[in-house]
Amino acid sequence: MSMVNNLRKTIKELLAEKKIDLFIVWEKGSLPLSATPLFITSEDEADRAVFDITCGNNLSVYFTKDRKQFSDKKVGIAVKGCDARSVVLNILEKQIDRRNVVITGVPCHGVLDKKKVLDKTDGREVLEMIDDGDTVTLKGKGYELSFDRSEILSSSCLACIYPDAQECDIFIGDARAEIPNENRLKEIKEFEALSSSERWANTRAEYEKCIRCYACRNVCPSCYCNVCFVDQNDPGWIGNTCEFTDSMIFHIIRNLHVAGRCVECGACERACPMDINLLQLNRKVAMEVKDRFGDIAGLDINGKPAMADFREDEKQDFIMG
Amino acid sequence: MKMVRLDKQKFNDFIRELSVEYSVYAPGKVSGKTGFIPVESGDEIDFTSTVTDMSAKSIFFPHSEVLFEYDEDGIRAAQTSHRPIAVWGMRSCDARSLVMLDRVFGSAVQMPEDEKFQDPYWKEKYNTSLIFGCACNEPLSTCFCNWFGGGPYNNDGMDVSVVDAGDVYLMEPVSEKGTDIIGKLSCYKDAAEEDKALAAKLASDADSMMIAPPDTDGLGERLTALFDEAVWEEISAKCVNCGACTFSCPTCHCFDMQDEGKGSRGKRVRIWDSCMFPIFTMEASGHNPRALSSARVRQRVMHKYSYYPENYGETLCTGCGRCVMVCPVNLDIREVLKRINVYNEQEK
Amino acid sequence: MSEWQPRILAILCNWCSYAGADLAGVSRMQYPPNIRVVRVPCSGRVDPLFIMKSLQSGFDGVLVSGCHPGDCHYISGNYIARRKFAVLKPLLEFIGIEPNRIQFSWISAGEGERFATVVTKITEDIRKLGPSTRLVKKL
Amino acid sequence: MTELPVKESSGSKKNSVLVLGAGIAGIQASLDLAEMGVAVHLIEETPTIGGRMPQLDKTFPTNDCSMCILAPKMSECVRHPLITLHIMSNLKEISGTPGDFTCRVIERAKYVDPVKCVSCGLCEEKCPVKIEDEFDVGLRKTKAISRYFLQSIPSEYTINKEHCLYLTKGVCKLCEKVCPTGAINYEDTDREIELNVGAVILATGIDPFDPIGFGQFGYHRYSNVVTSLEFERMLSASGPYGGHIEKASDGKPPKRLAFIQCVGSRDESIDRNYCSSACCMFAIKQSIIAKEHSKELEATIFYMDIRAFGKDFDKYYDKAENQYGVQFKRSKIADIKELPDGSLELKYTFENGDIQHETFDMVVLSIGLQPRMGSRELSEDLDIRLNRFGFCKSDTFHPLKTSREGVFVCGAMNSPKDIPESVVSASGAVAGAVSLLELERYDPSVSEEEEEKEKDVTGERPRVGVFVCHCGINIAGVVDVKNVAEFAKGLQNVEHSEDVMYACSTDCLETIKQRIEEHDLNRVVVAACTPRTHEPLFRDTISEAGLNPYLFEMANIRDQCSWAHMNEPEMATEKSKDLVEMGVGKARGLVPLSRLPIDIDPEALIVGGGLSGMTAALAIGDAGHDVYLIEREDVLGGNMRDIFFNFSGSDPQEFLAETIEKVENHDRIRVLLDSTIEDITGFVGNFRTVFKNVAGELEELTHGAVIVATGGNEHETSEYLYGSSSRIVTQKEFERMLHEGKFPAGKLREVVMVQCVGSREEGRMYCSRICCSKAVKNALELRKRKARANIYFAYRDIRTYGFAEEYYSELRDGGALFFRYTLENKPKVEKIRPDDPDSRIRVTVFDPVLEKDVVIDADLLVLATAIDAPEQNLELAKMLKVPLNSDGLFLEAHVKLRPVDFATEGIFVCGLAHCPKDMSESLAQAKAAGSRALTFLKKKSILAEGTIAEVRTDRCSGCGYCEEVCAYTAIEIDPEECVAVINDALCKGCGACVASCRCGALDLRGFTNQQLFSVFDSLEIEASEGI
Repeated sequence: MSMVNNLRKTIKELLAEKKIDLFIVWEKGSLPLSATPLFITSEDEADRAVFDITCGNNLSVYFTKDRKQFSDKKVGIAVKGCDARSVVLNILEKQIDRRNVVITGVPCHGVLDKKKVLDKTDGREVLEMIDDGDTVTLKGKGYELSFDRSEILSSSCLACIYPDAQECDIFIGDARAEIPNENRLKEIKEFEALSSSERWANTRAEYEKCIRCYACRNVCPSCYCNVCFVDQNDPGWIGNTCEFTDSMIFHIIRNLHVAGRCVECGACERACPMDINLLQLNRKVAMEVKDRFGDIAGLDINGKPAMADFREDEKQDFIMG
Repeated sequence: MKMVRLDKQKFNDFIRELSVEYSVYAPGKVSGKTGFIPVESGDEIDFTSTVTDMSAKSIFFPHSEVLFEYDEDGIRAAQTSHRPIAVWGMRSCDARSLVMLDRVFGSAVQMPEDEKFQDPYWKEKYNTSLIFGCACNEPLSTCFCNWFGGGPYNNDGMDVSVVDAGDVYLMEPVSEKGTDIIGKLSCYKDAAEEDKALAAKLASDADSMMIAPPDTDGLGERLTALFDEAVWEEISAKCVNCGACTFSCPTCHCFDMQDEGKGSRGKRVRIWDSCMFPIFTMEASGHNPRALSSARVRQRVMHKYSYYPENYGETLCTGCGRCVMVCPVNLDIREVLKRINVYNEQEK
Repeated sequence: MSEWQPRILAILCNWCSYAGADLAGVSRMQYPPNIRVVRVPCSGRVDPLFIMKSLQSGFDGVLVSGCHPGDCHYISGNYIARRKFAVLKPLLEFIGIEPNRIQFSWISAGEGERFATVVTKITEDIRKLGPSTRLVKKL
Repeated sequence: MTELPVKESSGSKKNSVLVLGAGIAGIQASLDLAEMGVAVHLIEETPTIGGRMPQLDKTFPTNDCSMCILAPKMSECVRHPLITLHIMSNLKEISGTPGDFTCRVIERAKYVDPVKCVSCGLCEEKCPVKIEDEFDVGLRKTKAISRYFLQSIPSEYTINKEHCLYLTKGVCKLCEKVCPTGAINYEDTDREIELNVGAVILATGIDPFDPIGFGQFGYHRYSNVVTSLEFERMLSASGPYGGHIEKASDGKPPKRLAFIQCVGSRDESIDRNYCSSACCMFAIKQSIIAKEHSKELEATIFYMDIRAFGKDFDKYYDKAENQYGVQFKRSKIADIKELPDGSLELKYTFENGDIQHETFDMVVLSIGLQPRMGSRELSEDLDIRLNRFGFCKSDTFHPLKTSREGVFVCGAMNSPKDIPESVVSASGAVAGAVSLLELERYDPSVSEEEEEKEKDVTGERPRVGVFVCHCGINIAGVVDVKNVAEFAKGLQNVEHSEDVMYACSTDCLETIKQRIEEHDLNRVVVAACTPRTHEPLFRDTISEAGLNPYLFEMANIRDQCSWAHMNEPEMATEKSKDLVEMGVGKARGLVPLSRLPIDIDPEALIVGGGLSGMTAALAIGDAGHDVYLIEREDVLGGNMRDIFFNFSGSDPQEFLAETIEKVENHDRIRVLLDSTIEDITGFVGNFRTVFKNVAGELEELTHGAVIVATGGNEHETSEYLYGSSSRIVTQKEFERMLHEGKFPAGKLREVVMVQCVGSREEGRMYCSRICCSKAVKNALELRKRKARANIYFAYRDIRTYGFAEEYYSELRDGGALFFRYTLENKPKVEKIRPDDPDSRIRVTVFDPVLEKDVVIDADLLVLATAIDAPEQNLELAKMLKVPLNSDGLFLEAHVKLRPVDFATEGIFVCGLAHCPKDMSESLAQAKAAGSRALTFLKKKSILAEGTIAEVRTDRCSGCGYCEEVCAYTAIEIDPEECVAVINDALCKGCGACVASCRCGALDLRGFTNQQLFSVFDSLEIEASEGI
C-alpha cells in the first residue's frame, strides 16, 4: 500500500510545485477486474490513483490522441516498464517532447488478462478479486477460487524482461534493470516448431474472429497515425470487410507498422473483444528486430528507431542466394 | 395464450423440427467466443453465458454484406438464401434491439409514410424470422436492461418467450408467428399451472436481482441541454475511440459502403462502421465535423439516449452491458449517464 | 491455357534489377514466361503492402529485386528495403504463408544470367507450391 | 525548348569543347561541361562509350557493380542535348589558338545506318565471320558485324571492315539480306570533319600491359595463366563464362589461385619503373570476389609491397586477409612451371632468401597499366609532350595541363589512376577548359509558351492509346502482336490500339502524334522494348503532341518477353497481354508532372583557405562567379606552408605565393580570414551562412554552393619518444629543417626514418598515402645536402605509387637501407643519454632479410606521422548535414563516380578533408570541386525532378522516419507544424520515404501508391479457393 501512497504523494507534489499541469494514472474501475485511466489536475484527486494487477492500460496512448492533445502541457505519467518504453519511443518519434513529460515509474509485477480470469471461472462473472501478491482469489455467485497469480497474468507480462521503467524521472521504489526470463520466447519457438500448414490453420482460426473494431490499434501507443492506412480511401489500401484476407492483411501490416516500435505491452491483446492472441505476431516481429538489428523498441532514448535505420552488414539470409 | 413445456431431453428433436423450415441460429462458441451461430442440432448450442459476447444483430445485419455485384454484363443483386431464419435463445436485451433496428431499416421516422424506405436486405430476413427469446434468470452485474423499460423477463421483439426452468423450457408465444409455430411443432406438452407459477417466481427473482436504475426520465432533454458543455471532454478523456462498444452493441447500426473491384468487375459491400472512428464523418473536402474524440463520444451518447428517443420514443439502448464489458479503458456507459445526471444538477 | 501456369509479380528496381532483366533479354537467355514485371525507381520504394496486395489480387508469388548492397543508385534505398523484408518474410512464414511464395533477391545490371536463374528458380518453386490460396480475395 | 546554347559547332567556338576519349573520364568531363551549358564534341575511337569500366565486374573497395553505376552515366551522356557523340572517330590535328581551336576529326565508316538500326542482332546471328572479341579480351568470339558489347551505348551495330567478307572479298552480304530495316550500307565511307572549339580535353586512357612478350610467367604458353583483365571478364556475370571461373585446361573451377603482382609495373628492365597504382587493389578485389564465388577457393597474392593507399583501401586489404582468408606472400616469383595436369608450380623466394615451391590451379598476372596504344602518334599529331614512359606530360602544380596551352588532360592518360581519380581529374580538367570560354548563365526551365502548349487533361476520364511494336521480327517473330493489340482494345479506358512495325521509327512517332490528335488520347502506352532506353524518346513525342510527357507508360515486351521466351510463343503472347494490361493499369492513373525550377544563387562559399580551397576559389572565380573563401586562421596556405620541395625540383613556396596573390587580388574572390562559420542553412542554390568575421561580428552570406576544403592535420604522436628530444622530428619538421638548413648540432651521419607512425593501425585504420613519397623526397633532399649521411627506413609497405616509384628506386640505388617491420615488431627507440634533450637516438629494428635486430645510433629520427581529420569536421558536417566516415573524413556521395560530390546537392569536398592526398591530387580535386559547383552555378535555376515525393500534411504525424531514411536530406520535419516538408530541389525520387511512411502521408509522383495498386490489381487472375 505504501507504494500507492508514495505514488499519490508524488503526484500531489508535482502538482503543488507546478511541475506538471496534469498527471495520467489509473484509478479503480467500475468492474472488479478493471482499472480505468484517470487524468489528475488537482491535488485532491490524487488519492484516487491506484496501481495494481488490473492496471493494464498503457497510458502513453493519450499523448497522441486528438493529434497530440497535450503538446502545450507539462504532463506527468505513471508507467510500467513497457509503458515507459512507449513514452521513449514516442519521444524518439517526436510525438512527445521529453522536456514536457515527467516519467514516473511504478514497480510492476504483471497485470491480469481478463480472458485468463474468465477461463478460470468458466465464464462465470467475477464479483470480487483479492490479490495478495502471490495468490489471487476470485469470488462470484456461488464460487470462490484461489490460484497462483502468474496463472492469470497477461502473456506480455510472462515474457517481460523490463518490468520497470528504464528511462524515468521519478521511480516509486527501486527500479529493477533487465530481469532474466527464460520463457521469454518459449511460445514463439513452440509455434515456430509447428509445420507451415499447422501454423496457418492456427493463425487463420485466430484472425477469422476479427470484427475490425480496431480496439487493438486504438489502445496501442505506437498507432497514432492521423488516418490509419486501413481507413484511407484514396487510394484504399485494403478492404474493411470481415473477410479473412482483409483482416489478416490488416493485422500483418499493422504488425509491420509497429515493427521495431512495439514495446510488447500487450494492451492490444487485452483490448481485443474477440480474444485474438494478437501479441504473438508482435513478439515474433520484435524477436526478429532484436535478432537482426539488435534493437529493442523504446529502450534507448538516444537511439534511432529500428526501421528508420540500417547497417550495411546486416544479416540477409532471406535474400535468394 | 398458452404456455407449453419442452423437456430438455427433447430439445434436439425440437431444433431438428424447427430446422425443416428454418435456418436456426442459437448461442454457440466459435474459437472460444460466444455469439449466434447456425445450428442443426441442440448439441451445437452453448447456453452457458447470460449475455453472448457478440449480439444477435449480425444475423440480420452482418458485418460485411454484399449488396450487389457488377461486371461487363450489368448489375446483379447479391445472392441470398430464401430460407427464413429462426433464432433460439435470444435474451430480452437482444430481442428488444431487433425492434429498435427494424424501425431504422424498415420504417425510418424521417420519411413520409408512403415513401418509407424498406431496406430489403434487412427486411427480407427479419420479416420472415422467428425469435425464440430466453428470459434471464441470473442477470449479471453489468446488466442494466431495467434502466430503459426492459427487464430480464421482457418479451419485446420475441415471437415465443422461453423460460429456462431447470429440466424444462417453458415457452409462451407472444406474437401471431409465435402462436403459429407453437401450434405446428410437436415435441412439447402443455404447461401445467405449477410451471406457470414457477415462471412467475423466476421472473420476480430475476427482477429483484437487478440494481435499481437512476432517474432516466427526461434524459434526452438533459443531454440536449448539455450539448455544448465541457462535460464531454471529461467523459471522453479516457476513450481511445475504438469500435469495440459499437461493434458489440446490439443496437448500433451505422454502416459504410465500399466498392471492391478489379477492372470492370466488382461488388458493393455494406460494412459496419462506427461513430467512434474519426473517418466516420470525414468529408471529401477533408473537413471533419467530429474531429475530436469528445464530439464522437457525445454523438454516440446523444444518438442512443436523445436523438433516437426523440424520433421513436424509446432509447437506442437495451442495457445488455456488452459495451461495459468490452471497453478496453473501462469507460462505463452507466457511469457516463450518472455523471450526466450529476452534472445537470451540480455543475451546469 | 490448359495447364495451370503460375503468375508471379516481379517488382524490380530501375537501375539494377530491371537492367539485369533487360540484359538477360538482350543476351537471349531463356527463362520461364511466368513473371510480370513492375518497374519501380528503387527497392526502397517497395511497401510490404504491395506484396500483400499482390497476393490478395491473386498472384501466385512475388519477387522483389533490387541492387546489391552498396550498389544502390539512391545510396541506401536497398538497405532501407532490406530491413522491411527482413521483418516481413519471417513474419509471413511464421503465420504459415509458404516460404517460397515471396522471395527477395539482389540482381545487378550486369547479372543477366542471374536474373534468368532467379526467375527460373522462383517459377519452379511456385509451380511446386501450386496456386496461391492463403491470402487471395475472391471477387 | 530551352535557352541552351546551340550545339552547332562551327562559329560557336567560345562555348564548345572537344573531349577525346569516352571512357569514364571523358564521359564525366563531357557531362560536367554540358551541364554548364557548353557544347561538347565527344570523340571516341571504338564504337561505344564507356572505356575500360564496362569490362570490370566489380569495383573496389565497395564491390559496387561496375555496370550498375556506369550505365546511368552512359545513357545520360548519350542523351544530353549538348553532347555530340562521334564514335569510331579519331582526332588528327589541332590548330589555332587557345579559345579558338580548329580540330580535324576522322569519322570512320560504320557501314550500318544508326538511324535505321534497331539493334535486333539478326545480322550478327547470320554473319559467318567469327573474330576475337576485343571487349572480352579474346575469351569469346564475336562477328564481323557486331556491337562492341551487349550494353554498348549507342547500341547500334557496326561492321568491322578488316574482317567483313563483303568489304574484303566482295562476297556474302548476308547481313544486308537479314536486316529488317535496311540499315546496312556497304557504301559508307570515312569522313573528315572540322570542329571549331575553345578548348580540348584529352582522355584517351590506358591500355593494360600485354605480358605476351614477357616470357617469365608463361602467359600464352600455359593455358591456366591469365591476365587480371581476362580474370575480371571471367568473374563478370555478363562475361564470357557467365561469372563462372573456369580453367582453360579442363573447364573446371580452380581451387588454388595465385595472383602475381607488378607484372609490367615497377620493372626497370622493361622501362616501366613506375607503379601502376591500381593493381594491388585490383588483385585484392578479385581475390575477394573469387572467394565469394566459391568458399573453398584459396587465393594467394604474391607481392612486393601492398599499395592500398586510397581512402578505405587498407580496411579492404584487412578484410581480404582476415575475413576472407586471402594469403598475402611478400616474395619474388622465380619461376613458373606447368605440370602435366595443367596446374602450375610456382617457385618463389622470400625476403630472407628462403625458396618455396607451391602448386596452383590458376595464376592471375596482375598486369600494369601503360599508355594507350598510339599515344605517341597522337602526341605528334596534336603536338603535346609525353613523359619518358609515354604518358602525357604535365607538371606538379598544373597536373591537368598538357604542354600545349588550351589542351587539357585527364584520366589515366597522364599517370596511372583508378576510377575516382580519373573522375576527379576529368572534372578538374573541365575547370581549365571553361576558363577559356565565355559562358553565360542559362535558364533550363520550360518557357511559359511551351507550358501553355500543353493540353490540360485534369478531370478528363482516361483515354488511353496503345501502340504495340513488332520491332520487325524481334517481337512479332515470337509474340502475336496483332492479337495483343486487339486484346488491348478491350481494356477499360483504352480508346485506341494498334500494332506498328517500329514504334521508335520516325514515321511511327508521327503516327502516334496523329492518333493522339484523332482520338483525343490523354495517356499513351507503347508496348515495345525497354523504357530504360526508349522512354525519353516517346515522352518527347507525346510532348510534341501537346501531352505532358509523364502521361506515358511502356510495356517491355521485347527485352523481357519475346527475347526471353523465344521458344514459347503462346506464353509470350499471354505475358505480353498481361504486361500491356498492367501498363494500361498504370497509365490510367498517370497525372501530368512538371519539373519546378529552383533558383540558384551564383556565388560559392569555400570553407578552408589552404591550397585546395584557394584552387577551387580560383576555378570558380575565373569562371566569373563570386566566391567567399573563409579561413579560420589569419593566413592563407594551410599545410602548403610547410612544403618546400617536390620531386620535379620546382618550388612549392613560389607557387603558393603566386596562388595567394592571385586569390587575394581576384576581383571575384572575397577572402575572409580569421573567420569561423556559425551556421549554414538552406539547400542547393539557396544557402545562407552566418559567420563570425575577423572583428568578431556576425555576418551573413547567401550562396548557391558550398565547397568543403577544411584540410587535414599532422597527427600528434607520442610514439617513439617524440617530443623528448630535439633529434626526434616529424617529416614536416624535417622538411623545414632541410629548407632552413638548420640541423641538430654535430655531424649528421645516421638518419632513421620510421614510416606509418599512427597510420594503418588501431585508431587510424587508413594509410596516410603521402608519407612514403614525402619521406623519399626528403631523404633525397638530405642526400643533396649531406651526401655522406646514411639513411635508414623502417617501413611496412613502401607506397610510392605512380611515378614516385622512380625516386624510391633512386634512393634505394643510392644506398639507403630499408627494413620492413610489422605491427607486432615495431622499431624500438631509446635515447642514448636519457636525460639529455639533444641525445642521439638508438633505434633497434628487426631486419627480415638478415633475420636479426639491427641497431642504429641515429643523429636524427624522422617520423612519418599520419594525417588526421580535423575535429572541426564534425561540427561542419552537422551544419551541412553531410556524413563523415568512421575516420572523421568527409564521405562523398559515391566513392567511385561522385568523388567530390556529397549526396546532398550543391555541396562538394576536396583536398585532405576528403582523404590524405598529395599536392597534385589536391589541386586536381580542388579544380574538380570548382567544376562540379559550376555545373549548378552556371544555371539560373535547376529543375526539380518530376518524379519526386510529396506530402499530404493532413495525414502526416511528423514521426520523422522519412527524414531518417532520406539519403539526400531532402525531408525535414517542420518543428512548428510537426509535419514533413520535402525540398523539391533535393529529392531524387527514390521513394524510400514513401514506403517508410506508415501514415500514407507521402507519395511518389509518377509511382504513386494508387498507380502501383492499379498495376497489381489490373490482371484478371482466376482466384483459387481459399483454404
